[in-house]
Amino acid sequence: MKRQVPLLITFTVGAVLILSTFFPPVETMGEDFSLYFDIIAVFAFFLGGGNLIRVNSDAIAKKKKGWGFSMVTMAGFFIMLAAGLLKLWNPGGIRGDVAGTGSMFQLLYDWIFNPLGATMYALLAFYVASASYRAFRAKNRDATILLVAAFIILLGRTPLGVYATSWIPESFSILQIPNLAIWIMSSPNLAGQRAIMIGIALGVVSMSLRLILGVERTYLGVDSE
Amino acid sequence: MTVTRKSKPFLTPIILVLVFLVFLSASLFAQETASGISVAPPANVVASDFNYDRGEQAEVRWKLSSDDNGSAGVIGYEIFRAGVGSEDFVSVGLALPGESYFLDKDVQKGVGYVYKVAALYSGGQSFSDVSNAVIPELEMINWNLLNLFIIGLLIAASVIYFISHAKKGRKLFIRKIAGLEAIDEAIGRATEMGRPILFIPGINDMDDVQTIAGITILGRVARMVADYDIKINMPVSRSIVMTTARETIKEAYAGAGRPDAYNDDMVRYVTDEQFGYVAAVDGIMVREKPATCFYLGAFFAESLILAETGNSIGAIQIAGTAQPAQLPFFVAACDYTLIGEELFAASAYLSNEPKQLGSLKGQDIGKSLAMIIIIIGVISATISRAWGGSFFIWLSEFVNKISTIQN
Amino acid sequence: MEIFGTWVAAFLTLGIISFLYRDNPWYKVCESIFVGISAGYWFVTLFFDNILGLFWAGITREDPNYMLLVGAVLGVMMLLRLVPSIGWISRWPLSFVVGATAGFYLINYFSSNVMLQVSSTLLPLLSPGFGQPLFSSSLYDVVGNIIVAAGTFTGLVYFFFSKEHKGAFGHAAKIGIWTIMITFGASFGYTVMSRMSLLIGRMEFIFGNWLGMIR
Amino acid sequence: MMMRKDFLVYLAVLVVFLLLYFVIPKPVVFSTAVSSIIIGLIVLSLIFILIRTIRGKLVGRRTVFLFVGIAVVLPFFMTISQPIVLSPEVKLVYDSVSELKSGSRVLVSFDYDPASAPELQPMAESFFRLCLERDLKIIIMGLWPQGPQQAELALQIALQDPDVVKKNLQRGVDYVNLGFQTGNEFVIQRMGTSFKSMFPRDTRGVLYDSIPLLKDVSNFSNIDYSFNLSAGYPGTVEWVQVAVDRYGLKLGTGNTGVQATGMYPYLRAGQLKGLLGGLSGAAEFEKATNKIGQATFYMLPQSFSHIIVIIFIIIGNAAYFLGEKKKKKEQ
Repeated sequence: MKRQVPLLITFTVGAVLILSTFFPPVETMGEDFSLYFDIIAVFAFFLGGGNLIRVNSDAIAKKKKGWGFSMVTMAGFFIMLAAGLLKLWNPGGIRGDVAGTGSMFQLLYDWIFNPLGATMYALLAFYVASASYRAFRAKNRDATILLVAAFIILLGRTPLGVYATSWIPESFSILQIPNLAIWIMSSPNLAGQRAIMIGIALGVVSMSLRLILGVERTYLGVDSE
Repeated sequence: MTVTRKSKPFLTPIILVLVFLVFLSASLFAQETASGISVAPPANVVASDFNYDRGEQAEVRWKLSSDDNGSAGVIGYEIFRAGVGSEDFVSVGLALPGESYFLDKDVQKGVGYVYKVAALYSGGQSFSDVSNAVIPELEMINWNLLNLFIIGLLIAASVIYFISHAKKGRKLFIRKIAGLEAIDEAIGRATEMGRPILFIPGINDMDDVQTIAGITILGRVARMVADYDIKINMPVSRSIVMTTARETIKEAYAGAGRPDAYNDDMVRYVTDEQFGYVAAVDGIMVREKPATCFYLGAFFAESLILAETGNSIGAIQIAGTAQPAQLPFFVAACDYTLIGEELFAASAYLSNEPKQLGSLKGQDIGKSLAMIIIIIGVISATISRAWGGSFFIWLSEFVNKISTIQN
Repeated sequence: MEIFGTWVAAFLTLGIISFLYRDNPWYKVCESIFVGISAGYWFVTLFFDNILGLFWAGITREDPNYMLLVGAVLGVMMLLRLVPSIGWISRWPLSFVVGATAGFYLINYFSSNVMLQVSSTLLPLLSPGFGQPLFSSSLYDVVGNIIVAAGTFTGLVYFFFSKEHKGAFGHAAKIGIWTIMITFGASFGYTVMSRMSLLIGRMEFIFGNWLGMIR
Repeated sequence: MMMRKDFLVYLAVLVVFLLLYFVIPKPVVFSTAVSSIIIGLIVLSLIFILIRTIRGKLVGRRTVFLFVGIAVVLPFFMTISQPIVLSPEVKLVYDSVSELKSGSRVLVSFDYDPASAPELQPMAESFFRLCLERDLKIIIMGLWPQGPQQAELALQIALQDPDVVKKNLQRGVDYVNLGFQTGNEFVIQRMGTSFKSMFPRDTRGVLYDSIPLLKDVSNFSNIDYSFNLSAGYPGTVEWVQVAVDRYGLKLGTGNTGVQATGMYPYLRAGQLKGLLGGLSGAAEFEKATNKIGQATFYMLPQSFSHIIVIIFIIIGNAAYFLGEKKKKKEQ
């Protein structure tokens, strides 16, 4: 019972979705299933949110290392919920638009959520530089090709590249860095992208079949029944 | 069956006048010569049901008006529709000069329609006679996708064949995948150093096949972790991934005969927000200093933040994703990287079960099919372009037809 | 009021950047705030978009879509995981999700990634497109087409599982991995630039909006 | 005790930023002389690092971070200009828009969040400015929750442009924002048959049918050109797979740098009518619409940070090769 039914569900749902693309009357079934998923995801959030609260309140109760920071997380979580669900400090009141101008929810978004997200994203500028410094060593032929291609594209996409090779005569204009960069992007890069995309699609096909046929079932955790 | 009227009767005359005015104003700028003289109407208008849809589309074709010769005689075509037997024609769309096809998308199934096309010129419209009646029907099977169905069937059949074929115990040769061979070494290192393993299943939810691939690999990794009694730490950014991962790890510990060693806190929900999750994982990495980091699933911009921080604490890093844009970062910053397809092959590769390995062989069939089509297609296209030869032209058209999807 | 907001944002921005030097209390505070606020934000957004906007609106509009109840039932089953005795029921919605994902991805990935990419690789090597006369294409196009066709072909060879990379097959695979390495190098080089602009945006916030030092 | 050391560092940082905030004269502008001195100093210190690396003393990751910070911040205050070359894929977007006759409808989809704004916001602003100048009708929607908010910001800036202000365009007649809709690529699929089913109201709550601009707009076939600003999933790939492949929509796109590389296959296969890639794509587009904006201002710090990355790659390779030679000498 615990094992057969889930595998049966996966099989029927998967097979129905695959076949539905070939029969217009049920063509849009894939769309409806994605709506069901969105609803399941919201219900599941209670498990996630519940775990976040339990882990942090546990840390506070047992005064584990860094329990002060758990208090900060809990405070942030509940303030945001209050500002969003109960629309506290929201000029429109309970009827108002949740992210209406001037609402606490919008303020928290603009002053805290947005700058933190943008700054974490901006850390990538530092990490890209340190990764280039450390990893781009011409230690073998593959790494050298990767380094040379990155070098040309890096130069080609900035005015820097224009300076460096503007002296090359018009007849060999392909050798000018910007044109070379464009050629690399549209030929070898295109070929590599295609090979990877075709590979991925075939990997997805084989994985999906393994899942639907129940050959791969570790996600259900049913190894030993 | 009465013809269903559009719910907004007063709107249609306004649209008609407005469209007419727009054309009138546009045509004022046409050369002086064409003003006032009417043009020949389009001929033999044919309406037909759009094949293989839910009956909500109808096609209209017509022969171009003889004055449509690019010298600003005809400035476009307007398509009108009316219910069968009624004279109340409504404008449903416009077509550019030179076009002789129009797809009417908001028709109702089972309702009869007739069409009429007007060639528009600066002086006005010259109407064609009314087309045949058409009743858009729902077709059960979309035959346009026949080639997709056959090729898909072929590959699925090859995967299934090799899965069942493998059951008979034939040894299948599968090439070594560096990233997967390194898993034992990576976990061994964690045992020596007595430090935890960090497993990141990507930031997408269970509705992404890359996350499912990550979870299936987790099943194998967790089994080894249970055997060697190392601590596994798995912060996740999605609730369903949390419950699935707990289920998988609990089973791995049960399978290793140590059900009591498992506890739910190994898998912890952090936040759904991409960069909030990355900030928390960076904190965990720097504070708990895991010996080995696994990044297996769907990753986006945050891939390099994780990989560089993991590198700064000296951990062995094994990454795998099917996001082409993120692969270069993992290749640059991690010790081993599973490139696209290798992520999906990982669970089969690690299981070493014949039927799982069989599916990899099926994938190779798909690749060889793609390679054969590319060879035939390219050669036949080159020859047919270079020296003609009806066979090659037919061949290159055929290969092109079977590999493109007409929708 | 706006000034206060800018100071808060500046405090958090510098706190995150301090992580580059080393992990410190300032970063830990920013991290905890971010985790708490973002978890709350996503639950509120999911609640208004999916429960009210999608589920409730779908049920209570004129021709209600009762199939949405299937989603709600599966959602509740997922929650039953909290009840140890019938916790196993949560496997049903999970297998529904996995089955739906597998079924949907299989066809979509196959038709878009395989069929389309293969069909656009079928280029004639000596002239750019169908119908153009022979040798009307420049060297640029001819070489480009040859590289695209050969690169895609050898790339696929590299990904082959069931054949050792030896002999002619090995050479083809070697060319394949070279093409893939050029692809990775190209997108890495292309991306370095875009990452820098993110930092430029943040630094403009600190030195421009906050400190007002930029003209 | 560790806490006191942290405390002192934080105090110092606070003092520095209070000084910058209250004391020093603003705005800070370095004359060309001062700028070249600073550049000279940076180059000198980099050469010094190269020499130390050759002698075998490797530089840590924090030095790289420091130089990246300097390379991004100092150019804000410098006075130097630089040439920008227009690439074909950027020109294709500009040409596609300029070919449209006035009154044609342009669908602009916002699939990114504030984190990718530095690259995509300048594109949105200059694209809106170009469309409004050419009297095109703009329909905005987004597949990311924060997308339509980013659209409003860009719209306000484009509307204040002198050439656009005098047309006093109104919401609902010349432009409309239909807001966000959840469902990723299925939203595009539904839009293929009917926009209204996915966007019953615009962001101001006005019903779809009572928006004059959308009177005869039911689906993609009534859209003359579409521009998609995308930073990931859902984004351009889904728009190409559904809107272009299935409904034949004419689509141009603005992508973040990392996404742009994956779009070349679609550009080559003719599915995309133009592509703006990363910040330099935005700067090139600003040059095409000859309106210098944010992207061009960013290009100087960008070039500096590029040079720093290139130099550190060279230094890194120098360290590797010399390490290799030393090993060979010892064997």
